[in-house]
Amino acid sequence: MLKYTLIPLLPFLSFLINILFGRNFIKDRAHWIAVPAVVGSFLLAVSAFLDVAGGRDINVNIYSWIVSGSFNVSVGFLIDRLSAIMLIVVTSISTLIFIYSIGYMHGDGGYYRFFAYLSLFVFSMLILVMANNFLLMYFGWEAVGLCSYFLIGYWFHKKSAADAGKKAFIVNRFGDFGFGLGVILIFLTFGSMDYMQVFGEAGGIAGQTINLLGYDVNLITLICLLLFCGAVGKSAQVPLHVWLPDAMEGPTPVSALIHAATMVTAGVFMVARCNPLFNLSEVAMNTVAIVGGVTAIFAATIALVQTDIKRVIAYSTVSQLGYMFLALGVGAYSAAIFHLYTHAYFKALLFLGSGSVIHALHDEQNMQKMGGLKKYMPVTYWVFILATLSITGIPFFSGFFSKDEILWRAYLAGDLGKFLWFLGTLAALLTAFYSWRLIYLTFHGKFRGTHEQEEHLHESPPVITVPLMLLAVGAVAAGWVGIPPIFAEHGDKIGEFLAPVLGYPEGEGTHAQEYFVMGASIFVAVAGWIIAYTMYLKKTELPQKLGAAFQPVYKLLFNKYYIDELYSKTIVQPTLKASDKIILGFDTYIIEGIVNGIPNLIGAFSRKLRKIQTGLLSDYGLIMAIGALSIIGVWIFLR
Amino acid sequence: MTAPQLFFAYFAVMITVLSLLMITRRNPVHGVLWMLVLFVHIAGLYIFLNAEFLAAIQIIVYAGAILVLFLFVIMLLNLKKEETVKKFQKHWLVGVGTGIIFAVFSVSIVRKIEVFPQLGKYTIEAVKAEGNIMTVGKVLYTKYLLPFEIASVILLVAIIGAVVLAKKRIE
Amino acid sequence: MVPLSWYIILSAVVFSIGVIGFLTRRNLIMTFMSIELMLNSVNISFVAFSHYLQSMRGQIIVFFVIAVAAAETAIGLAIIIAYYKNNPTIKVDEINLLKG
Amino acid sequence: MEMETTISLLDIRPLVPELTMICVGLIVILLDLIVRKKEVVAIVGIAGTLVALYGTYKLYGFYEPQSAFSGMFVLDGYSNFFKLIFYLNIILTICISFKYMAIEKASFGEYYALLMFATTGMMIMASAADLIVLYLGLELMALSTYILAGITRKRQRSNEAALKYFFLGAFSSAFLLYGISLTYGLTGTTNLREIASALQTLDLNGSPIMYLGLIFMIVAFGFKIALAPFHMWAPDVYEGAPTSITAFMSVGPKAAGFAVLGRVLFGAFAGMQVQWASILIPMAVLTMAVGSIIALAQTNIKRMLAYSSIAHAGYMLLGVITGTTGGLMSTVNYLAIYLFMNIGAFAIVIMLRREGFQGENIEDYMGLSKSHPLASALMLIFMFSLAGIPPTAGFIGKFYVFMEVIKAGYVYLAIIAVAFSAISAFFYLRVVMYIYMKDPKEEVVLTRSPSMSIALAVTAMMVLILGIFPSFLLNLVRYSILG
Repeated sequence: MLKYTLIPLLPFLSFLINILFGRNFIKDRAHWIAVPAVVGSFLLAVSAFLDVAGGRDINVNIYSWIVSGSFNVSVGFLIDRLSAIMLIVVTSISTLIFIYSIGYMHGDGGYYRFFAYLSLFVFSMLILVMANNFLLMYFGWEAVGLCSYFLIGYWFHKKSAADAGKKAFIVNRFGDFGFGLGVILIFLTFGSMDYMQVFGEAGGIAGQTINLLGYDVNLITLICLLLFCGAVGKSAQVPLHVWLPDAMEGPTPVSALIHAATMVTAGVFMVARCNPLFNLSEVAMNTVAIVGGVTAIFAATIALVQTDIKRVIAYSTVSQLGYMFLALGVGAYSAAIFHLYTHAYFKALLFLGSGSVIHALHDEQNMQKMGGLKKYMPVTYWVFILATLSITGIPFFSGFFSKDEILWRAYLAGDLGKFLWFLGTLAALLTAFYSWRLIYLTFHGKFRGTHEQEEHLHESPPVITVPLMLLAVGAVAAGWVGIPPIFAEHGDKIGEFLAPVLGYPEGEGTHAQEYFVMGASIFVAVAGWIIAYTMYLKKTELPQKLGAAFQPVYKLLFNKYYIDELYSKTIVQPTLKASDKIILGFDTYIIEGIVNGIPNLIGAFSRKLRKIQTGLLSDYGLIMAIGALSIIGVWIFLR
Repeated sequence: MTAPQLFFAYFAVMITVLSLLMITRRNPVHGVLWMLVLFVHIAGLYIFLNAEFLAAIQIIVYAGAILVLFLFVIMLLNLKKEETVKKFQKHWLVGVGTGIIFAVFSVSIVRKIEVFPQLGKYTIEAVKAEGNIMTVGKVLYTKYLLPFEIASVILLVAIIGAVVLAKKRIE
Repeated sequence: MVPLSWYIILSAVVFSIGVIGFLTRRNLIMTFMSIELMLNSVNISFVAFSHYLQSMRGQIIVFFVIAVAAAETAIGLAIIIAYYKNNPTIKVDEINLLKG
Repeated sequence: MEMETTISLLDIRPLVPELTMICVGLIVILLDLIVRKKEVVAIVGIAGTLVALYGTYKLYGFYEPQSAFSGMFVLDGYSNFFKLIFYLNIILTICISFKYMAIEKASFGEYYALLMFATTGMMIMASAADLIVLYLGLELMALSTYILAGITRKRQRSNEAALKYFFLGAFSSAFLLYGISLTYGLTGTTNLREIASALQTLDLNGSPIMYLGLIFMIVAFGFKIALAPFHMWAPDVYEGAPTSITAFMSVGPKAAGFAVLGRVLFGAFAGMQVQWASILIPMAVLTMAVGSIIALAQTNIKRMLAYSSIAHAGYMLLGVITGTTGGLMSTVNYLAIYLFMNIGAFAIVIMLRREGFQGENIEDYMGLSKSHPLASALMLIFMFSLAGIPPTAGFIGKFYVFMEVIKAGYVYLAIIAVAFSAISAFFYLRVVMYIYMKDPKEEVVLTRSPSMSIALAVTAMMVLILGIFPSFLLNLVRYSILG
């Protein structure tokens, strides 16, 4: 028992020690506390995983939070196959990112503070994952959010960072508002917060309705939609996605850990965890799927034109999260978790790689001012390539397997599914394009930065590159646990592993269909690559050298590309630009308008309203008297 | 109209008029004096309602103590300027309107009041037989002992409060 | 016989006059006296109820109300004096240091 | 209906805690004359409160219902639980006020005595089973707090606070009396239980006059609780009064107001639940709105906490609106939690006050974490709790109330309340942001004292413990109310 409790406890201890003694005693040695703690958690998580894989789920109540009459809430841990995988993902990536941070945050004024917050985050995330009831999950949910705001605004001297923290906070308020209500509604409906009890009794209330302002609403649908509200906020789905790109103001390890690999996937995890509820509500499922599909394509289009390297990756994260929700919405929970798991590695790798680049360029994030970094930073370059191959879904890299699984499941899921599959495939094309664009702008071509920067260009130290290489292994190989059955009998190990918790998705297609889906996604991945290649690499030496070696092929390709380019210059690009204007406009004016507008409106309202408080006795008396009169008037005369 | 009704009408009119006079005087001293007359009329009404003890208290405490305190403070503050400045607030019409609506509302609600629950045993004859003060005293010191004691603590607090707030303290 | 409602109406009217005084006067002392007026109006209705219910309770309450009013007056006037010592005004509309 | 009653000395027994408080209050005044060290006076005050607490606990057993003085005074779990809140309130207030009042040059015996008299008034209110006793208890409390608000009489702000509090308070008690008079006239009694039965036998539940009387009483209680639109005094008075008194006032009279509101509405007017709930619902919404929204624009932390206290009153009122015992329990529970988090927050505010420095602006908290990490961490805990973030006690308080509200069928009210509580997180976390994410403008020196440390330790511990192990409190509330 202690073993499992220690998993979240170790990071928490690290937080306590660092925050209490960091300022005066530990200072720059904070990692000596934090890294062993998180490594310990990782090892224990592995051991827990093995226990679970051995067929033993752990579900224990740690203590009774409330015992009072009919009001009973116990709190404890549930480690089943789903949370075991999450534990591995969270702790392994945390370990690597902690090590990376030693190098990356070296010399920062608040070194100990950084590790303290990061440890607190890991603790909260582990609580969120390991909870066996909604209450503890809610606690973890709020706590990861708070850590996230603090870490986004970590460099609070920068106004943009402080603003971004505030924005993340504001946007997440909208989502958490729904989530909190959902949790309360669950408790009232089931009289319990325990997952097992709630899920066990969910079937019994399937048809029940609740009267909301005169409308009869299906109870389960309402609960699911409220919970999903929280997921939309936390996992940055349309329309609450606006905070995530801004969150990149935080230090890069934070972006990698919190805003790519772990916290933002909490929404996906939560929906997967609540699958017995969601399964009962078709409306909720379709909502999830549509929001996911729309987000996938929407964020991808925005990523096309970003110039800030971290923002590209951030939009890419939003888009990939969209895929996960798409999968959840079509009932392919294990595919979503599979993608969550592979995505964690390659996206963390992309972020950390970009961090390495930014570090080398002394905090330059604009890709227009990069270029040609390949020869200065070979390790970073190659891990970037591997991560990109993975995210774009090139066969045999991990992203291929998980993305393909999602698209295949979507394809099988009726008419809506077909449509979503189309959206997903289109988004895959865009993904390939912007991912390679990022590579070409950053690593290829001539260096476009200042001369001074060029002189200081260097590969990052081993403390940074080693975690990158380890993550690269994950980015390449993580997907091999989910090989589609058509390639290998029992290849989909992760799907089968998760089946007891998440169920195995129904729907069988023919092999031909499956090959078609797979072929389509490979085709778009390659097509996106080629377009990016043409647009951003054509004029450099590399293609010319290649061209000289393979003259005839090159000619043919070149001509084709020429057409392609013409096409893209005349039609694609203007269309793209225009649509991006619209989409970006939608983003900046409408969504941001709402997200910032409501707080601003309330703020303005507040400043107006406080004028009522004139400070004059007789005015106060007048308001009291009028208040009493209105009560009398309304409730006695108008009754 | 019967005699008692005429009698009541006199008091009612006087009380209303005196109240209005009181709240409209520019000089607070005049206000206090009108209030004194008003309190005498209210005491008259109490006698009319067979509450002789309260009538006495009304004169002794209200007129004798409270109003004198008011006068004393007015003199202490020495408000000469008060004669020249506006006596009503800027938005006085709103206040008056609110008050009138208040009056209309409450009068229109309470004017139908005549619900009588089970009557008590203190009929006029019973009280007369024992004397009003005796009756009040008996009830006050038995059934209402607790409120009586609380009232004494309130008066104690008033003494302490007045001393704390208004006395000169040697620092 | 005078109907009970007459007394209660008188009480309501005088109460409203007190409210008007409280809301409109600039002089704190006058405002204070308006509150006393409100208390007196309530006393009228208490005594009237007491008479018509043939119960002693109303009279007892009035007794307490008068006691409390005396205490209230002492404290209120002390507060006014304390205020006046720091800021020599007793005009309601000039007392607005605290607002917003 | 009214009988001859004889009083024997034994009848005084239920009154022992109140009498203790009054006697100790008098002793404190006398002691002030002979003892030079004011610590002794304060400690006597605390000791006296503890004796009263022991009396409350020991007298008839905590939950045993008793009534005395011809049914005017009751002792039951409900009143005893509220008395517990009042005791803790005064003890914590004395702890945080000691050094502070010395700085304000107002640390003298009368201050402590008045705190004790005010507390006595609240205790009487909690035990009142008769409108006369209720009114007198309320006046005792109110008159004492008027004086306390103005006790730093050299400060114009303090004078002004006392002035406004007094005038509006007297205005509202006139309404209370009007309400009592109508109730008395219709039912022929002022005893709460007899009122309840009279409402049934005389069929008064639909009477507009009865309704008018009830509305007037709610106005007066709403004033004490600071419910909109009768809250107007609160921000000004909270800002102007000495901070320790602000802490005292923001809990004590509010709790006492809820005690009588609960007693009157559930005890006497239970039959009119539909009517009073329909009055209180818009008031609760307005209260939450006014409190949470105006607090956003505040720059003075005492004023911000004043609006926050208004908003919290709105949440608490929701429990009363349900009209169920569970709802009442959730309100009482919220009050107990609010006591700790609110006094804790004010304690930190007080620590910033030193000779020649007010420390009341939110900007004064900029970068506090750099110089005073512990105090900052405590403020963080209190702000989180006020914002209702788990695992602090504030969360369980809100959670319980919202749950009872939904259970009683007011789903939309819960949604509104959750929305306002989301808004309110902004201004609480703004303080945290100033503390942790800004650079200090000038060095802030904290005024420390042992008693302050004790108060902070107790409040912070309770906020955390009640958040993580709330069962103790919930059960206490449960047994207190259900008997």
